[in-house]
Amino acid sequence: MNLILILGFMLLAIGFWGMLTQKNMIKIVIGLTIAEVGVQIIMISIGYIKERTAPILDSAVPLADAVNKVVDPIPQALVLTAIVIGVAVNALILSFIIRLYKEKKSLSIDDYKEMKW
Amino acid sequence: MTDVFIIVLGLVMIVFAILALYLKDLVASVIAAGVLSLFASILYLIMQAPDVAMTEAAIGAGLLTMIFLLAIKKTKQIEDPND
Amino acid sequence: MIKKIFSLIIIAGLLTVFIPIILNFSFQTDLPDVAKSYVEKGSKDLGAMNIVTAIIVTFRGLDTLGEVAVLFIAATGIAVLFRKNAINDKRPKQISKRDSSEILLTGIRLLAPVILIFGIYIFLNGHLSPGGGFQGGAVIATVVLLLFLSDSSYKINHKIFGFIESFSGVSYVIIGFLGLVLMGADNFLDNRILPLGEFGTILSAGAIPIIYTLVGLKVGTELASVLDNMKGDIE
Amino acid sequence: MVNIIYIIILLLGIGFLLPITEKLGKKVSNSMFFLTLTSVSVISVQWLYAFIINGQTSLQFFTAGVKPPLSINLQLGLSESVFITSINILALIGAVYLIKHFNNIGIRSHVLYLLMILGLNGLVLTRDIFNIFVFLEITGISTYALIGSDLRLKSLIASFKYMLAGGVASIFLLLGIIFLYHNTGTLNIDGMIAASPLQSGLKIAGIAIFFLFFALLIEMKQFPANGWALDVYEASNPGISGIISAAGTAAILFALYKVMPLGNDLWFNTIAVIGIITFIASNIMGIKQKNATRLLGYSSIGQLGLLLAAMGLGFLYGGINGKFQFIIFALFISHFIAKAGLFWIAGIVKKKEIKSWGVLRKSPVLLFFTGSFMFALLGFPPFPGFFGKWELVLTLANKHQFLWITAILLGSLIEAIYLIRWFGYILKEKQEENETIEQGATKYSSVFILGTILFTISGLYMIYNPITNLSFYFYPLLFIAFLFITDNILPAYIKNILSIAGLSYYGYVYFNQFSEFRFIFAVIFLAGGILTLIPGFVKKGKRVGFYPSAIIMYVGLLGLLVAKDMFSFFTAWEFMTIGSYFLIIRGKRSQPHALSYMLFSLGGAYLIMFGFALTHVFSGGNGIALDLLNSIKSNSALIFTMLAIGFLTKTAAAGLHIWLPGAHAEAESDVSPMVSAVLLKAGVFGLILIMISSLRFDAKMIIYLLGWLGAITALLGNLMASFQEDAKKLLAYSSIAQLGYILFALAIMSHIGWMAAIWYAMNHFLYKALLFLAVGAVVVKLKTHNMYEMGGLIKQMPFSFVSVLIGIIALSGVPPLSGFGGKWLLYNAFILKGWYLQGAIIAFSGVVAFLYLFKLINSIFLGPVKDNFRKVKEVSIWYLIPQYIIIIAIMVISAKPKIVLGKIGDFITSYMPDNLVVWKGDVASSYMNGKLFGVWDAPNIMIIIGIIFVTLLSWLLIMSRKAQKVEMFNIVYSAERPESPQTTHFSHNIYSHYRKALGFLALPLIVNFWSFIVDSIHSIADFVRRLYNGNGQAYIMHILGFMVIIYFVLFNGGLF
Repeated sequence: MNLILILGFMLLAIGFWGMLTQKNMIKIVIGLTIAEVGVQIIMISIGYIKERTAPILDSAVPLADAVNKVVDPIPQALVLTAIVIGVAVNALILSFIIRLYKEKKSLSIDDYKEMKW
Repeated sequence: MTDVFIIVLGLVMIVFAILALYLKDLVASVIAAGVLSLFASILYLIMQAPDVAMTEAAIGAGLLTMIFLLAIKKTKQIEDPND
Repeated sequence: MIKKIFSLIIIAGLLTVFIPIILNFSFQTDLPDVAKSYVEKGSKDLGAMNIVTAIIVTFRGLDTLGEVAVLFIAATGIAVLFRKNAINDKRPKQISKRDSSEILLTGIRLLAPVILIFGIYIFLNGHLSPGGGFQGGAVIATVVLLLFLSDSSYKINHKIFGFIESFSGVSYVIIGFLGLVLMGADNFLDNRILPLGEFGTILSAGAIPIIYTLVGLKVGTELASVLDNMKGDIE
Repeated sequence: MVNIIYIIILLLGIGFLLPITEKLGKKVSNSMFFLTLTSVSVISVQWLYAFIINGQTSLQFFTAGVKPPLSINLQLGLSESVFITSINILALIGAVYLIKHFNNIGIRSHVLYLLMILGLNGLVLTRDIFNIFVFLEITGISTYALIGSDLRLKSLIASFKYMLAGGVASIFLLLGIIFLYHNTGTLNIDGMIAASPLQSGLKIAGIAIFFLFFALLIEMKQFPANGWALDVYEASNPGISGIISAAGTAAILFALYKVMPLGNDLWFNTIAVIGIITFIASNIMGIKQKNATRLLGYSSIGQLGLLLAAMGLGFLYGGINGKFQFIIFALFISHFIAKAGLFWIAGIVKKKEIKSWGVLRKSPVLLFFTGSFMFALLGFPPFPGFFGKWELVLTLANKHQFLWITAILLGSLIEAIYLIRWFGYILKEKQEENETIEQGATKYSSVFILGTILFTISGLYMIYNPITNLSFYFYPLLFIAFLFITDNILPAYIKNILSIAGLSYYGYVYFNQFSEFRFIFAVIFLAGGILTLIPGFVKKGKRVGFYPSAIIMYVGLLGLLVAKDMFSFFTAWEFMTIGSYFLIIRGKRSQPHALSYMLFSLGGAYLIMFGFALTHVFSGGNGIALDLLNSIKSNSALIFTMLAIGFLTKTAAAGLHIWLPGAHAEAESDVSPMVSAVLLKAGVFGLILIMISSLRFDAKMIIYLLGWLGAITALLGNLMASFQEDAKKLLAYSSIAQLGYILFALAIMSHIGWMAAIWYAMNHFLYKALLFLAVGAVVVKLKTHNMYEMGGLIKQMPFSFVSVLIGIIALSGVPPLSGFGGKWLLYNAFILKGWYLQGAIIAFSGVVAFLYLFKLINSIFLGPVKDNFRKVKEVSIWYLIPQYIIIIAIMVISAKPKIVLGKIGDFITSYMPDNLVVWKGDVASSYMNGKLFGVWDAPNIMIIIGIIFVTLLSWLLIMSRKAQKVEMFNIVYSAERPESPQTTHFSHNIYSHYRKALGFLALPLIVNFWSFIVDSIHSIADFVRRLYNGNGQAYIMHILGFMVIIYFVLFNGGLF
């Protein structure tokens, strides 16, 4: 099951690759979201335990033996938070891109080099 | 069985990730990223994380894609070749 | 080109950082102690079926409060970026709406309440089944989105939305604060300020349903206002 | 005590509530906004009080009714309360500063601000690692929004780059957190530390910590992954930049501080290395920066690097104990207040170019605070950073980490280059008349409050510092503060009277307390101080800035003598440096010279500090008493050299002299004697101190070299003086030469040599004060420094003429005046020592001295009068009074040298018993191998020469009646127009022939050497800063590349 971890890291690398090579700012943000998905997958895979069920104590999971039946809920809680925060940040970044586009009519990150050195 | 499924799913996800980066039409690439998120939420379901799966589907795949699309609508859709 | 090569080198470097993790990684075989206590206490002490919800709303409630704050900040920031007095060009508004077909309009008008109720269902059942305030809120925001799609001149009522947003946020903080007042100095955000009720029913798990409802309302209105702001007036 | 969670409840609750209060009007929402910030500050101050005064111990606050690790807990201890108090108070003041800006944007900006403060508080308080992530995001995202909220293109771009960097950082933070969780099974920091993941032997733990630290390092804006941060500092509203730079830094630093124990020595070392590289690199790049806010950005990042380095070293060496907490806090609070203050001032000045900051002169209060903030950043006393830097250097020295000390001091010196240069621009750069700075009570009062806090904290440091008792400075500093406050009110003459009174009072108080050398130097400093203050009565108006600076200098000078321990000595040394810098920069064209003076002084001061630290270590590590200089056990030669070079920068020995001519010549006419006659002696005092100590160990070789250096300095100084056309520069070079004599005489290390040295020191004080006063007064009268524009002033200014005449006779060392005694002693000394070659140089340079001295009096007072100066009158009486007091003093010690020399000889004997000078009455005789070697009969020489002189003078006066009057153009070409007017002066370039012969000695080799160094630093800076090419994508690349570099270079690819 290392596969999922590998998938996560590959998505992370693809996302970073996109951030490094794409000129279009929206594409860069897409790269960032891909990398975030990668991290989230890695995080989930850490809580995963083979042949266990979701941490919801319904009829399928007897209360008494729940500890031995469910996967680790903590990473799930963390990922949930991380997803929401990530989306919030990305929405803000996109608004900035809209604003920048209004100023200069360009989506290329190379066109925004007003400040240097 | 699940291993095979995960491998296929993973390969598809990687393909969509690359598509999202390299499609010229921004709308298409945003959709590709959204599909990637959807697949991720399926993956979460397999990994026994229904809460995360729902969040990813509703917020990551749904809302964020809409926000992307709004952003594209307010800027421009096709990437300049010299960009 | 040079940039590409550099990027390639850096990504290769990153992969070499990652590879030892993959090679040395071993999956958990048993829950860590903390998780075990969560599973035990979440059901027993907090009365929540959904352990993730118990963690999010109560055990790690401070995180969630922060998370709500992040979303709130993002919505506020976006509102600041697209604030009215900032847009200098006073072009007459061009409404280039392609009138949606009557069927779509009616369909969405009919569908909207159903989806809304579905969203409410999700956050009300957060402690029983997957889902909760954030997911339910997102669903509620979808309703607004659909309304935008059907009618580009549709406007959300900022007064009501703003009020709900602030009200639910403040109430969330107050409920957390009640923990301090009613139960003691260490009980900020404790859900046990309300009776736990019967395990497995809607009105159980103390304040969790209320908190999740507030979160749902807040997230829903915030996301809606994000969408509204990004949609904007001009164009 | 209030539960600390109320801070979170208040900030968050009011933050959520504010948007709906908008309808109630601005007043309501603004008062809620301020009320919230105030109550949060009050809560934190209350806790701080409890911790400091009531000795409260560290507390835990839990949430959710369960104990950690199940729930998130907050910890509040002394350090937490210090940090949140700083943050919240700054936030409150910052809100006042920013309120107009916020009101323009609307209520939402208030909300963003409150939530940013919430994030910062949370970062400090929480003990849960994932909670750190959440609060980091809260801080980050509200900061992004605040930066972009003014919608200017630049701030939008900066914020965008910041968001990308922040996004990458949070990805790594999450990775680090989740793998640490995987390793330790907990998210609680204390639990994680207890689980000590690095000891688990798992490779993943190492990498997890690597990710975690790396993410925080990005947030700490470390070089080179910090291009985005510079843009942020440059572009955002300075009010917000100030908060980010101060409070943001504080919170993230603290977050890192909390997780640091997860790492091991390798990591601590790495963090320290990264920090110091950042410190040096960003200071170097700052040198090339002309944009004010971006420069502040460079400085901020540099300071962050220093803090990080100090923290890394603290953990590396013996854990983070009380001492390192003291150091970090001292460095931190200086940066915290000063950087916020400077950014805020930048928001008031609103000038992009640092050269245009001269407008600040329109507001003396702001100017004062700007200076204070800059000097606080540089770590001058009385500001906290000074104490921090001293302790840091001392502690590192104790651990034998000399490379670290070098790096830290080097970085600080480089930082001084641009800050002092900038301050020079502010003080001196020409400014358009109509330029103004923003007015407005809110911004001014914010800066004012911040400055007041800085001085309050500095005062507390001066009084309660654990290093040593600095109570000597209490009243002087109060007096200086009084002078500063009344500077714009009182007229100059009242301040002058007060200053003279103050110096006299201290003279009275300390008259009996000093012994031996200290007594002589006390006479020089105090009498010199009073004498050189007298001409100040000439000045009309208020003479703003002069008196505080002069008193700071004199307090420093006196402090040198009072100091019993090395730290007090160093404090005094720095006070003296600051004061003299402000005096020197008052001259019209002295800005660049003052800069080089300051840099050399600072370089010297750092060497002295380093030397003292080494003294502390190698004398056994017990205490810092100044007497430890006498009990250095090892490495004495190294320590001696360091201290010697440090002191030699002040005495301007050859090679370190290039600041002096400009600084002394361009200073005001009554400042030149202060800095030349009085100030230079501080270096001599230091040299004597270490020379005494060198008797206890073997430093013969170095002292021998110092002798050569003295001789060469004497020759070069005199040669350069001869080729000068500028009267004051001539005197300045002459000072260099005279200090060369003193150095040479000291290096002889014999009884008679030291007698010569101290005699020279006293005499140089007298005649150089005399000459600078006389020539300075003339220069003021004629409004030119150039001697070829003067001439024939003997009739208009007979009194000045007499002064100069006496001065040059004394200086040249011809009988009968005191200078002769010096020569007699010196020649005896080197012959007895057997230093013939050096002695020959000294003797030769004595001859050269005649050339310029003759030129001085000849071109100013003799010859034909220039037409435009025919109506010039004698200089003011206030200049003449001190001159004639000095003349009397010269006469007395010339006739009765034993009064002074006898005493000097007595106490030299206690160090060097080989007394070869025997006094009979006022007749001195020296003996070699028991035989009479030389005799100096001062009174009789005086009488004989006096008679000859009077005879000659009367003869001349009689003869001159018949003399033909030489008119200006009698000696000039007829009907020809000279190419340049100065060639018409009879004494212009009179030594051109000597120049042909000896000019090679005066080639600007040394100047070229120093400009080569400066140029190299500039080109390095220019090269390195190309890294920041402005492209946000490149900055992401830097971040990721930085990570790969740390991984492969610092950890050699194999982590733990």
